[in-house]
Amino acid sequence: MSDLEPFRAETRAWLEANCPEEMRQPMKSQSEHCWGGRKWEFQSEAQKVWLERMADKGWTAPQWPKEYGGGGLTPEEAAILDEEMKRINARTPVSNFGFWMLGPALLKFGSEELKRQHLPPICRGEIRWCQGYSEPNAGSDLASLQTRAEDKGDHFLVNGQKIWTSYADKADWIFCLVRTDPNATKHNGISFVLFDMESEGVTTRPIELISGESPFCETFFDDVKVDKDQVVGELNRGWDVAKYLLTHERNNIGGEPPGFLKGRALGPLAAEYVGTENGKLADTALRADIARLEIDQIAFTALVGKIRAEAEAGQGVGAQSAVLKYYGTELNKRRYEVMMDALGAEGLEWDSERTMGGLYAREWLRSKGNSIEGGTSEVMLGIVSKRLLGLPDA
Amino acid sequence: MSDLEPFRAETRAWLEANCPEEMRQPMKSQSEHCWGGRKWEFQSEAQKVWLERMADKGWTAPQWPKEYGGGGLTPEEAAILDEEMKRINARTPVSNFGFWMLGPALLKFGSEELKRQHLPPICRGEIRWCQGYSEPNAGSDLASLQTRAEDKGDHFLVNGQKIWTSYADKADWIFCLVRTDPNATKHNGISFVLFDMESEGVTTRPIELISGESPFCETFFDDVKVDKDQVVGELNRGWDVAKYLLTHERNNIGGEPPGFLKGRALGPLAAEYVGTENGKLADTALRADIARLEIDQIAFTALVGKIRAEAEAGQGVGAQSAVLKYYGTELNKRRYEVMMDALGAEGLEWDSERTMGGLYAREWLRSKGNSIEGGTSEVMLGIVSKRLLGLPDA
Amino acid sequence: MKLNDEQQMLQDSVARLMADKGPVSHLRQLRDENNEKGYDEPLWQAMVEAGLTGILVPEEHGGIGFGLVGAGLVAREIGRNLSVTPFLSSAVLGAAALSAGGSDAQKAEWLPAIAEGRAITALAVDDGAKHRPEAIQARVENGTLSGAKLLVLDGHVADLLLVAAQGDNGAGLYLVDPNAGGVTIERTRMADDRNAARVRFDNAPAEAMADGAAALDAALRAGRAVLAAELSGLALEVFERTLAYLKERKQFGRLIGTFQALQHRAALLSGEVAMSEALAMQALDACDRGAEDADQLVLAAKSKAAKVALLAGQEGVQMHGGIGMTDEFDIGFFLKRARAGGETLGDANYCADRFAALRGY
Amino acid sequence: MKLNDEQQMLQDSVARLMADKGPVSHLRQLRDENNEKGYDEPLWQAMVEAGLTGILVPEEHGGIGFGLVGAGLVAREIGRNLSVTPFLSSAVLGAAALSAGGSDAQKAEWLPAIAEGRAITALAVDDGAKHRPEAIQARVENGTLSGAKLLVLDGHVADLLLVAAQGDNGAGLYLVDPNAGGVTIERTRMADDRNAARVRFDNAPAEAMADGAAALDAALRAGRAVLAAELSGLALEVFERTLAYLKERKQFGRLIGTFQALQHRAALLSGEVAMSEALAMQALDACDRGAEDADQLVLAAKSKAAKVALLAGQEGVQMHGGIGMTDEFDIGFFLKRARAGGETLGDANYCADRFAALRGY
Repeated sequence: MSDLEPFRAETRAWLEANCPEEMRQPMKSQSEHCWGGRKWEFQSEAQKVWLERMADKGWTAPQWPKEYGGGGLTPEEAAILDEEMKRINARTPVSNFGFWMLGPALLKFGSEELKRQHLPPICRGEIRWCQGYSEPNAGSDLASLQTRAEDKGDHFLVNGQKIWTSYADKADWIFCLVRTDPNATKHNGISFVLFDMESEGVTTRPIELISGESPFCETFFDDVKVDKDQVVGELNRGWDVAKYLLTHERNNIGGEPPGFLKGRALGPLAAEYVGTENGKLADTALRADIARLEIDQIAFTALVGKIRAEAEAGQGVGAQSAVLKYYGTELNKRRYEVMMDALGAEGLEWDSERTMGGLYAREWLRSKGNSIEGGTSEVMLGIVSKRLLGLPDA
Repeated sequence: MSDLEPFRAETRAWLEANCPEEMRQPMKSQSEHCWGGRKWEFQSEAQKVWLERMADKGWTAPQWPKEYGGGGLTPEEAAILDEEMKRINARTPVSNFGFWMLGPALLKFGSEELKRQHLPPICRGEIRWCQGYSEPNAGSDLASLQTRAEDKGDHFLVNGQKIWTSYADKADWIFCLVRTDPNATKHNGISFVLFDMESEGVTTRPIELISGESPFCETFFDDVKVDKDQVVGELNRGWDVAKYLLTHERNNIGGEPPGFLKGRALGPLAAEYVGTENGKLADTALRADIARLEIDQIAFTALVGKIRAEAEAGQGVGAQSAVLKYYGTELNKRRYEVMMDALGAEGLEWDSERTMGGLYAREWLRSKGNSIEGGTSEVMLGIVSKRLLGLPDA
Repeated sequence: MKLNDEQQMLQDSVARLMADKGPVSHLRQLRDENNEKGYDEPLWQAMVEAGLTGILVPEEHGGIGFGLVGAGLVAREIGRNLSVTPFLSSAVLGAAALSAGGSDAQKAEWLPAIAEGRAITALAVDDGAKHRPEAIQARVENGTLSGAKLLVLDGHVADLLLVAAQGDNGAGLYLVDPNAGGVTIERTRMADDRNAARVRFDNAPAEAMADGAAALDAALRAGRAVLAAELSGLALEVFERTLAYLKERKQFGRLIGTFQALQHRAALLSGEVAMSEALAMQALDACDRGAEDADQLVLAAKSKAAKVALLAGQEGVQMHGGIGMTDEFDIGFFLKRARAGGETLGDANYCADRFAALRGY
Repeated sequence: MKLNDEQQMLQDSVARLMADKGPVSHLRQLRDENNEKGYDEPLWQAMVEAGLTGILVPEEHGGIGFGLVGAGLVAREIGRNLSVTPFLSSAVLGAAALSAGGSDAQKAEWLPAIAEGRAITALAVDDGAKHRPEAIQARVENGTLSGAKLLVLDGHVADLLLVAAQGDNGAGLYLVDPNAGGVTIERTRMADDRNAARVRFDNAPAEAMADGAAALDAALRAGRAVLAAELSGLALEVFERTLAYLKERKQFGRLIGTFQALQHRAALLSGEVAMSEALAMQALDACDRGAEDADQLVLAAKSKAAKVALLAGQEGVQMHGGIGMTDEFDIGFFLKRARAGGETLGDANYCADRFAALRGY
């Protein structure tokens, strides 16, 4: 490891010199996150400068190859960069579905042309991506999707409707599952295509959630023209790409959730509201609930660590990602329930200043979606029982 | 109600005069229960006298018709008898599967001859019955039973094996499900037959449970001759009788379980072992568990009361019995788990005198069977979802 | 227990009334228009006309004296429809408090006004975010009250505040005119879109009750028992809507209600809902009968109902999937109300804690 | 964490050893013959030969100093096979206590004897039915110990008792010769058919340790961490046996493992088992590394493992149905051991309570 010390020293020095003071302050809320994209309006000069400097280093996507705008770092180097950023509380300069999802898919399945076209703008925060997967009648049963792309010789004509498209109204491009062969069996005949959200025939409508936010949209495609070279992977083999990304997405779950509870211990929080007796929370049932929850969280974190270590050792994550997705989201829901128990009436205020605009209740409600989006808990348990445990179909 | 007061007064006076003092003491353990039957050895003269006197009144089966040896009481009168017996802690004079199961089946499905033959000896505690339902490959899926009764003209010849036959080694007669038409579909072709356990070809082998007791047997039938007039209900329609009895059996679950925990509050018990702080159990998690359990028990008792009240009002219990069976047994298991948490190491001693021969651990282990016998919890949930909620089959 | 004919008739008529005049869509509308009063006035008028505001008020004071079982039956339908009225605040908490602890003059002044819908009362108990009536902070000295209260339901539309405060003889309720000097009312919109307020008292004039402690006890007992019924009704409604969805939504080429894992969870939920309902009715009945174990039963019922309503809301959202997460769909309103109603007058943990204390452990 | 090559080799060899020489059938046989010693002597000899008795003993005292991760790997296989030996009592509790708090002379006398299998030690901590080491009742005065202990594992076969008692400087461990005057040992057969004893001390001669408090702490930490690994192994074994049964048992004309409700429960159980295992290993590793949060991790691991092992036992019996209730079948042994092991050195609640205390709430 000691041969990485020069890298650490350089990185530390560079960050010290280049990360603006404002970008070292913890975010007050998620609204301070930099998403990037054509429509992005920087919230401060510091946010803009920070993005530019990091993009120049390729460190907005540290492990992507340099030729596509990434940093070309090894996993060990990337871990050091991460540690050094955390050391000074440096914010993530930019992040969106281009980094989390499309990038990994392109790197694995994309043609050289597609990589060169799409990866550098992602790295520079110039293009913001959204994901077009679910449809009103294809939720858990994603493979039954009906949005179709007709081959019109020099282009596809896309018609259909997507739902749960995250920030479709704010994104520039979409990666989208479409049916290119209506006669093939369900999982075949699907392709993974890319197109500009400003294309003619694309409309979006935000969906208001029970938390009051609208991070998702319904998205309608009416005779949208899509270039035929914008297919990732093979034509009609888009399901492979989708599955890879779903696993990838689930694997990313399991860290700490963002939001109010990030890094916050429930015990002291509860003590403020329910008081203590002899140093123990006065609400004995709440005390038991918090202790059991925290123990489960620590156990989950241990499992995440183990699975990741095995994955790095080349055993891969695979269906284990379903275990992580299931427990990560269920634990997060439990955390918010316990938080609400602790906060009492104050947790229920919806728009008061003292609750930061009803932050507690809104995050509690938002957490309910965790076990639905990205594959429901029920689907995860199905994957575990079939693929990990080998239980037979009926 | 006031016209029942004379009955109450008479009953009270009769019990006062006739119930021996020894039969008014709470049983120290279940082993003091009087099962009756040919092989029964009375544990005391009082036990014998009490049975005879009650049988003479017909009060061993208070609501059965007088002509079959019962008391001919109305439900209201039977309730009064029950109350008056409880008032002086009078023990049940005799009880076995003849009362709980066969009697109700005969009264509903049996011919006049069968009723006259079998009910009076049950009432007098002369014949003890056991139940032949489950088989090694027909547990939850009871209707797939394979024990067959071949029609040999003047008699049936029964061959096969039963399992979980309660006290088959101690019983005199068995009511038994056998396949009389091997060509019929699964639920048809089953008959409900009665025969003497001393018939040639019947052997029994007690099964030792994890609790160390052996209340159940494996029972083998090797060319057992059974009279053709010993079929309850129609030939090949035994499934109707079995279903009726299963519902009846489940409906009887839901009261307090017998054994150590009967009538014992967990809070004070736990306080002895885990101590208190400021009047609260020192183990805060255990305190929360007990409170939540007791609340669930009270809620369950309320539901039992409601369902029974509706049943008496003629709405019937039906599939509701599955709800009662499920929650009654699951709650009982939880009670024993919490009890074990409270008792600590002492609860785990297996044969010491101070633990009454490992009573705690043995009852805890025995309780695990509650959610298996008489229809598993999984089968109960299936009945609820299909028959009460109307959820469709796959 | 089983409903008698009179109670059954009440339940049927209230069920029709709430479904007709107080459906969930009214709650949504009140929210969307940010309605100033924050409750469903036409429904409230209809309830006044039906005599429901006098359900706990003795006949001599112009009520129908139907008892807590009656109030619980009304609350059950409120729970099913998420109807928004000051029923709990005024007809339950106000009537129970005044009946139990008011002087003859106070009863004569306020009970008929409550029964006839001329007055709305609001109960102010909680000094902090958690319900802790054993440790009331607000104080009355020389006839004036000082302190701060929150979760004062319908506080901003009330004609009379019933405020829990420490006085010379311990804690009890006091009557405070919301328009008097020293009273500052801040409406707080809650997650369940119900009326609540934070109220400050700075030497506000406060009128003692004949027995303020009894009034507080009676209000808490009645309120918790009635909330248990409301939450049970809510849980039943969520369950039934979810069950219907299981029979209608298809995925993987089949109705999702054919999936056994969901079937078993639905069966479990149905049992929990049935137990919550049965216990709530038993607790209400025990109060009406003055049974010895009424307090234990009420605490158990409120604790159980809070848990079950929340579970129903959680399962309701999860089984509806994405659509359940949208504001456009009603299920979220039930989840929000489950939590808010569960918190009101003591959450599941609080009630279980008090229950344990009553049972001596 | 991930095992290194040396640890992986250890795990593989111990797995073979236990499966060969310490299977569940041995436990059954010991029970049925009411074996006087109550442990599997041939297995114990094999473990001595393999050096496993010295796994925590430093090399200078004749051990292999493999650390707690190593001990946990052994315990994991003990859990999978329900192997019956004094490994926990002697090789873990005894070695940890003496290493941490023994004087040079005590170490020189006992550690080689433990490593070479010449001596078995037993730890006597609990004065009452629940583990409460913060409130030790037994006392040492003028070099003699008085008090009563229970759940003294392997107490009736021990060559040395390590007894927790209050002395001049608070609570700590003392060495007591089981054959000395004033010591009365009553073997108590436990539900899991393991050796345990009740031991009375009436002015029994007791030898102080160099640091008895450190010895007690070290023994409890090591014991809990190793028990967490044993219980995790037990849970894994029950789960795997149950999973196999789901793939083999037919009812209603199909494998019961095709029923989705059971599939989901199996999936949940597999996750719980995996978490329990991962946490146990992390806790053991934290102890070996002397990590700051080692105590928290150990308490969490023991609490979690106790819960998961019990859950696995419960689900194991339930999913096996009637056969699972029979003594003839092995699954019940696992359920019994899950509870007994869960209780030993602090049950799930106790460990969660201490965990909460360490985290300040």
